[in-house]
Amino acid sequence: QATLTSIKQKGYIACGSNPGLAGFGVPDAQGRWAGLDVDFCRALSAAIFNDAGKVRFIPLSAKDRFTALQSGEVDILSRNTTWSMSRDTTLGLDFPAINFYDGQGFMVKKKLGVTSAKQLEGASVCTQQGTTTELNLADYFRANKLKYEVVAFASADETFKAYDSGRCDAFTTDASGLYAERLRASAPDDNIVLPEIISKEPLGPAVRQGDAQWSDVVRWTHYAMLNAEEAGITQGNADQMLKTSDNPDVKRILGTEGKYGADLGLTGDWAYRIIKLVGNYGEVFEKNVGQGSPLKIQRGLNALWSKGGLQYGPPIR
Amino acid sequence: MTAGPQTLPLSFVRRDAVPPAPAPALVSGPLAWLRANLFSSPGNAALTLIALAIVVLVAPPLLRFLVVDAVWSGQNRDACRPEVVGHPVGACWAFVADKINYFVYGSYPIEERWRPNVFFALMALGVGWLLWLDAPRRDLGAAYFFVAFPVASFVLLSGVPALGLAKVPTSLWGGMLVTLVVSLVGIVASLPLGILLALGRRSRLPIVRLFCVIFIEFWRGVPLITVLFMANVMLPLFLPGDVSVDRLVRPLVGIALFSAAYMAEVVRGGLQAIPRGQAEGAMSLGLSPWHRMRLVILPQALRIVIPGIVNSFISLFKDTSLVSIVGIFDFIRTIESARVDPAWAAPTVVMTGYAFAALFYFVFCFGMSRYALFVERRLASGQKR
Amino acid sequence: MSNPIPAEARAAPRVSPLYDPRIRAAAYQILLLLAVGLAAWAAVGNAAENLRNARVASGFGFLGNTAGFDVNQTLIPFAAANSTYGTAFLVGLTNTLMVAVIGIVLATLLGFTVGVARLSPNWIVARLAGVYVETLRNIPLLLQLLFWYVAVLASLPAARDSYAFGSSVFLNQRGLYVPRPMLAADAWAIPAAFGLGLAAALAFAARARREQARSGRRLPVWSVGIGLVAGLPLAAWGVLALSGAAPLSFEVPVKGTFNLRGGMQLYPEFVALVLGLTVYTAAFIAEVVRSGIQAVSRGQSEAARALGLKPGPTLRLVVIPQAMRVIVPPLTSQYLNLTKNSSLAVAIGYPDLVQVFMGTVLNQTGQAVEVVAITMAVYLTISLLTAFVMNVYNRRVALVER
Amino acid sequence: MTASTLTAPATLPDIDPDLAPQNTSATRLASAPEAVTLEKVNKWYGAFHVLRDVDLTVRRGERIVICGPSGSGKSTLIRCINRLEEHQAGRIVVDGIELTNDLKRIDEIRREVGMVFQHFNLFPHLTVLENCTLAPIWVKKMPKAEAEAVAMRYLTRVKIPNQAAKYPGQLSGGQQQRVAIARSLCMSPKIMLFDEPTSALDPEMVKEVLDTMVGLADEGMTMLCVTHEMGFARQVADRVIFMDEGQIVESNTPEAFFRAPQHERTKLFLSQILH
Amino acid sequence: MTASTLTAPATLPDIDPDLAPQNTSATRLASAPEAVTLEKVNKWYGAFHVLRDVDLTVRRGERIVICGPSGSGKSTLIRCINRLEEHQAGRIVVDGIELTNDLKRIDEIRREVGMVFQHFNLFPHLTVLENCTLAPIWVKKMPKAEAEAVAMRYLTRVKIPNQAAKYPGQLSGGQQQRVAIARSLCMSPKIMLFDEPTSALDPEMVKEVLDTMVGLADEGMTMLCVTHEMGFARQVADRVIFMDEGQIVESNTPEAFFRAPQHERTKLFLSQILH
Ligand SMILES: Nc1ncnc2c1ncn2[C@@H]1O[C@H](COP(=O)(O)OP(=O)(O)OP(=O)(O)O)[C@@H](O)[C@H]1O
Ligand SMILES: Nc1ncnc2c1ncn2[C@@H]1O[C@H](COP(=O)(O)OP(=O)(O)OP(=O)(O)O)[C@@H](O)[C@H]1O
Ligand SMILES: [Mg+2]
Ligand SMILES: [Mg+2]
Repeated sequence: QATLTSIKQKGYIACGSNPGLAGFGVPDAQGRWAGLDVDFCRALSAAIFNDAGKVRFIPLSAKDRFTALQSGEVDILSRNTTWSMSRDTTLGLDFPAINFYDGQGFMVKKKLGVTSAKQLEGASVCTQQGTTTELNLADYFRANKLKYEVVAFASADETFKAYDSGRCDAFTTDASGLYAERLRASAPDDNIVLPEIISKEPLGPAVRQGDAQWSDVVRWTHYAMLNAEEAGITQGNADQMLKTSDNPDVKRILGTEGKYGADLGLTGDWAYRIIKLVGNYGEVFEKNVGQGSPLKIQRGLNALWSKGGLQYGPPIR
Repeated sequence: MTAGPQTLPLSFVRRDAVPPAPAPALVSGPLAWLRANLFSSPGNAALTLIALAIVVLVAPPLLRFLVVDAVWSGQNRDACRPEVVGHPVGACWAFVADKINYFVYGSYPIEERWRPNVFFALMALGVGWLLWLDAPRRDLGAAYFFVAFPVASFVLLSGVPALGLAKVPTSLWGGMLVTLVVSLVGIVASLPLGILLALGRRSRLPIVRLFCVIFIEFWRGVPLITVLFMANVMLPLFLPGDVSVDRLVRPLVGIALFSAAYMAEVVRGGLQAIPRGQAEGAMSLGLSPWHRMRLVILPQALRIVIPGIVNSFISLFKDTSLVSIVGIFDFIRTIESARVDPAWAAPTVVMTGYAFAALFYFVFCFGMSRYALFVERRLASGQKR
Repeated sequence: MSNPIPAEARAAPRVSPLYDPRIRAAAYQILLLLAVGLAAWAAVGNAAENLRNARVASGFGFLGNTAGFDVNQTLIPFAAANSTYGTAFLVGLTNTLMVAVIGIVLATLLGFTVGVARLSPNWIVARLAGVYVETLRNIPLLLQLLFWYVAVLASLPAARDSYAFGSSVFLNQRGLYVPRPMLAADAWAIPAAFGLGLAAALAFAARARREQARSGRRLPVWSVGIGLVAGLPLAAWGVLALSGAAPLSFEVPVKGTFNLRGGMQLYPEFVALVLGLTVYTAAFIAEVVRSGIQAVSRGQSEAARALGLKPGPTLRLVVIPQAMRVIVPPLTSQYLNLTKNSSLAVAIGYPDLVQVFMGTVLNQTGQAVEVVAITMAVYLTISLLTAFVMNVYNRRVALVER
Repeated sequence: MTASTLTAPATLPDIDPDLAPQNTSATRLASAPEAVTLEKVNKWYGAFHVLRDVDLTVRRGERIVICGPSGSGKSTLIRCINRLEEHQAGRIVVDGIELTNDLKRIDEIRREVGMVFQHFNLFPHLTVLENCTLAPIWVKKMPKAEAEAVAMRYLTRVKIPNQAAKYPGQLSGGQQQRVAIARSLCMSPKIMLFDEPTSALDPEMVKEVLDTMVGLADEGMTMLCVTHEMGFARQVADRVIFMDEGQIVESNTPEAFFRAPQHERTKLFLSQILH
Repeated sequence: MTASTLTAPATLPDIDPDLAPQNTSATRLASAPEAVTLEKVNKWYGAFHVLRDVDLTVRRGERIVICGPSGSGKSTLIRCINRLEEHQAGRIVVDGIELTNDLKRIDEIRREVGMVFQHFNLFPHLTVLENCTLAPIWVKKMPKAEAEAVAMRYLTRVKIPNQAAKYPGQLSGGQQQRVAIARSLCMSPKIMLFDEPTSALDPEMVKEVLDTMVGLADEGMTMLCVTHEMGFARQVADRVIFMDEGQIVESNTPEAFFRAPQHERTKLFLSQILH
């Protein structure tokens, strides 16, 4: 059964999310979710239902995320998952888009006086098991002929707690995660993130392989947000743009020209709904992880291509 | 007679009874008690000193931590930081007080928290009814506990919009609520299932017996945590693609099957203790096999194994803490996740969280084990009731 | 005297099939078979279809693939570069077994001590043991493990300010560091002497037994045995040392930038796991021991003492052999529990079977069904083997009754 | 052979063997319909042949005492009659119904046949009254009030109506056995089987149970009774059957049986029992 | 007071009280050395005064039967003699050695004093032979072969040499108690203590144990025996001692004791025991 159809039938999207990564997906004490990955699911919901709230978030640890997707328990895995070849080919997954270009980095205690990952000879490193991080770590130290000791934990929580309590000298995960986790340290300012990025970590939503329509919806939801940012459409000015703009790009995005939405299996104003109800990519980024958030992550690689970054939305036409 | 002056002649009759004398100080009284119980030999005295040393080493710091230096109120971590308050800080109970709602209900919506409260009350009623041996109509109690209460709880907790109760997805449940739900489901499901398995294992039908033996030995042979992983990861895989099972229900299934296997062995012990004559007596009265079981054998067998059942419930209750490993927000998990809250980052917060959790489990488990002991004694003394 | 049963005796007279117990029995069993078969068939079918839909690879081929991750505590060589998932499985298994064995030894020692203490005539000792048992038994193991790991870890100093015991033993948050003994090339004489001493001690014990049977005289088995076992290697070492060689050297841990280097390291995960398992299981073993000893009636030791046996031999020859029969079966199931409970390592990051195999390997390969099946099979095998051995033991020591 | 056997003659009035009990007259029974018929019944436990070609006809109203050395198959015989044990060859017809594997018939027969065990087998978790009403309510589907009325009648009959609310554990052995008898009677059985009903009792209690059984016999109940209480046999039995090695060795009226046993085994046995 | 007590007179030949047993003559014993001496022995359990000023001299070769109501302190008295219980005041001298807290002496005394318990207390995990050789081997340091020879001699003496390889659990109660006696004898004790050796036995088995004890007595063993087997007392005792409330109330030769008890308590007690 096509995923989109079943979603419409169910009336909600089952969204596999991180059980707690600040800025990407984290519930508060009342169970309200916030974050970049979470908002992506909201964007999907907006496109499909014209309501950003028809999402059920299902917290998944690194360990059970793929099986949850495979078994159909979630419709989409929007949980800072690295797109790698083996995952794409052997796990039966598809990665329609990359919503965050990341790379693995290290965090250490300031007082160690370490300024480069190359100085980590003989260090203990805490990492989360079952991640690409774990593999990259092994590669990096091997390539640089450094000795190290790995301490792996089942959940991100435990991993960071172990680092924070001094079990390890260094903590490694995707750079975005480093910033997010640092907020939870007992003394955030005592930790620094090392400059080295040791891997490419293209993070994005994943869906089951073999459902091209659903793949497209997910892919173009992301691109719509990128195109909106590029075209200057924001949550605030979307209504106004809808009425006043003559720019054909804008009109195509907002659905007043062409029938691109219908071709996706959605309504014509699908992208308008996303922007109106959730926002464009830049807005979502800044709100959740950028300057509007405690994480204060720079756009960097995630800036639009036109601003020197890698985020490049193929044209809607 | 050559007997000595004080010794007894061959023929002797006592004329004056010797009255009972009070014991010398070394035989009874506090001094004697001390001597007999603490200093009966040099080795024993040494042991006493060692034990006393342990007590002195452990008890005062423990007391100091838990009570004397403890912080009882405060709004955030400053209340529990020694450099802020200016004296050593023990347990940070203020932290527990601040988070207590989270520990009890998890993320259950605040405006709906009366529902868990009603659930707790219903549960207390059912447990009390069942455990109070002289309670009236305990058969009704059992029906209530094993049928009415689970249904009511389900309706209450997860909500039925038709009845005006908003749906509360299980992902919001947490804390003690989840711990209690998981263990109750464990016991409610495992008892009937365990009885069936126990009967099956004693069946004359070889295939039935074989299945039951394999089932029981399988679950008893693997660690619970692998069962939980399996339930979590593989259960959805074994179901048709479009059926999805709630994330809380999955470990519940695992726990229920797991504890059913243990329960089966407990019940089997009870069945074995019933003499054959009971079945024969029932048979000779013309009772059908089903009636025989239900009216004669099971009531007796279950009564005998109440302590065993309570004990396996204790294990079950403790084991529910493992669901936190597969990502269910049970009580332990809420403690774990609360303790990293930067707002409460203070040196003793971690210990306080664990101490609180330990206290919670201890009170429940110790209470139940005392209860089991009480029932056991009463059964032992009460062959005559 | 007893005729064989005639064949025709089995031929039952006409019975309505509906009420024939034999037919009913067959029907029930066929129904059960059908139900179970159907359920299994549906489950397997669903799994196959789900896996096919998900395009997940299946089969056990993955065990030969390169792992690509590191594990910090291994008993067998393991390296990210060239070790396979199969090796990772072995690493997990050996780690599990190591924890189990060490835990069992320690829990037995502690458990017997506490169990005996609970029966001590000394009031305070008995009470203390009682408090220990009641407290530890009634708190979930997981909580205890977390406590040992997190709380104890937190109270130890950072690697740079390790506690030093002498110049070669260090304790810090990364664990306990002790010197690693390094045998020189010609030091084979020392283990050889140890083996010799062991053999000699055993031979002496056997001779002592014969001697006692022959003349009633008892030779000092224990002192001579210990002397042989400990003395011979010492002597060998002395000879080697005098002859100028350095038979035994120690690699002393030294401070590096981050951690201590060299020496032997006991990881905190390992220590917490062993400690938690030991302390928890010992509480249960103590109860087993107590009930075992109490099962031997007072009359037994009174009878032995009335015969003139001293307390030592009374315990050794009369009480313990009887108590062991009661103790061993539940003790074994406690051992099994400990082994199974070692899977909680996953909560504190010790690389046991569940953590390495069911955790990392499962996630890197995605082959849930195979990995879970293998893991469960391992535990099941351990359990069934133990149960089998226990049954044999029980049959051998069962008291002979009329 | 045990103390109770030895003391039994003392607890029952000794009956002059010449003074035949009032109702042994064979004529009364000859015309009565058959209650139990055994034809060439054989039974094995594994390879052990417990019952060998046992033939026995019990007429309605007849009272039979079975005796014989331990292990001779007395209990087995009695238990075959209400199918607590299965026989492998031959026919057993009880009250006109042949015992086969048919579960329905077995249930019917068990309703017609009451059984009293050596060890009472009362249900300890039920009161005396509940013990008695259990089967009427669940097997006969009798209303509870009626079942209780019936039960009280029979409890009165065995002289313990005032114990109705107690639990079996609170009663003496003799009282328990009388409850067991009352419990059987509540199903209004046509035939009563007794398997050494007094041998687990302390000597003082034997008499009260035997008295109850004598009362039953006087009312004309069909009875098969395994017992070594020879006083009882003399007083009430129409026939005494002696079993040995799974066979019926001798069968006779009590006076003939005790006065002039025919078979060697019987003589030997009686010489041990009586003195 | 129990069944065994009641039947005991039947199991031992009744002895005419006028016909004194061959060896009660006080003269034979008067000159014998003292085997056990108790002087003003007092003992408390907590605040409860169990033994009150007990004085008793047992001469070598003397056979003493102790009787009295339950709880009167008989067992306690006997157990004080081999120091299974500690006394708190007075002196106990056994075979010339005074019982003090000196462990070495206690061990010596226990070697000289054999004890047979009511519940046999055989070691169930050892064969009969091993039960008998355990103490000789470990306490007397006897070679195994010799210990086994001794054990077989005593087992033959108590008439069960053919049970040597069995385990206690396989024997009847009477056989077990005889093994217990043999086990004590294997240490060649000078004094034997018996604490109600027959009261846990079925009536049929009492006789075989009593026979064994009579045999021992005939050989001149010093014996202190707590028992209610009055037949035994009459047949073998040199003296019967009656205890009540921790005191020795009456002491006399059996014939005098049974024929004319002096003390009120004794009379009452005997009237309950005998009939
Ligand atoms: N379930 C059984 N399996 C095998 N043999 C049995 C079984 N029940 C009884 N027996 C044997 O069958 C024989 C007859 O047993 P049964 O109980 O009928 O004897 P009995 O005449 O009632 O003896 P008793 O006077 O001791 O009660 C005995 O040898 C007994 O050992
Ligand atoms: N260990 C003990 N602690 C306290 N009181 C005890 C103990 N052992 C015995 N007693 C009490 O001492 C009293 C004498 O006991 P003892 O066993 O010597 O009596 P007895 O004459 O042998 O009685 P019986 O005929 O019942 O064996 C009894 O009242 C008993 O309850
Ligand atoms: Mg019988
Ligand atoms: Mg006594």
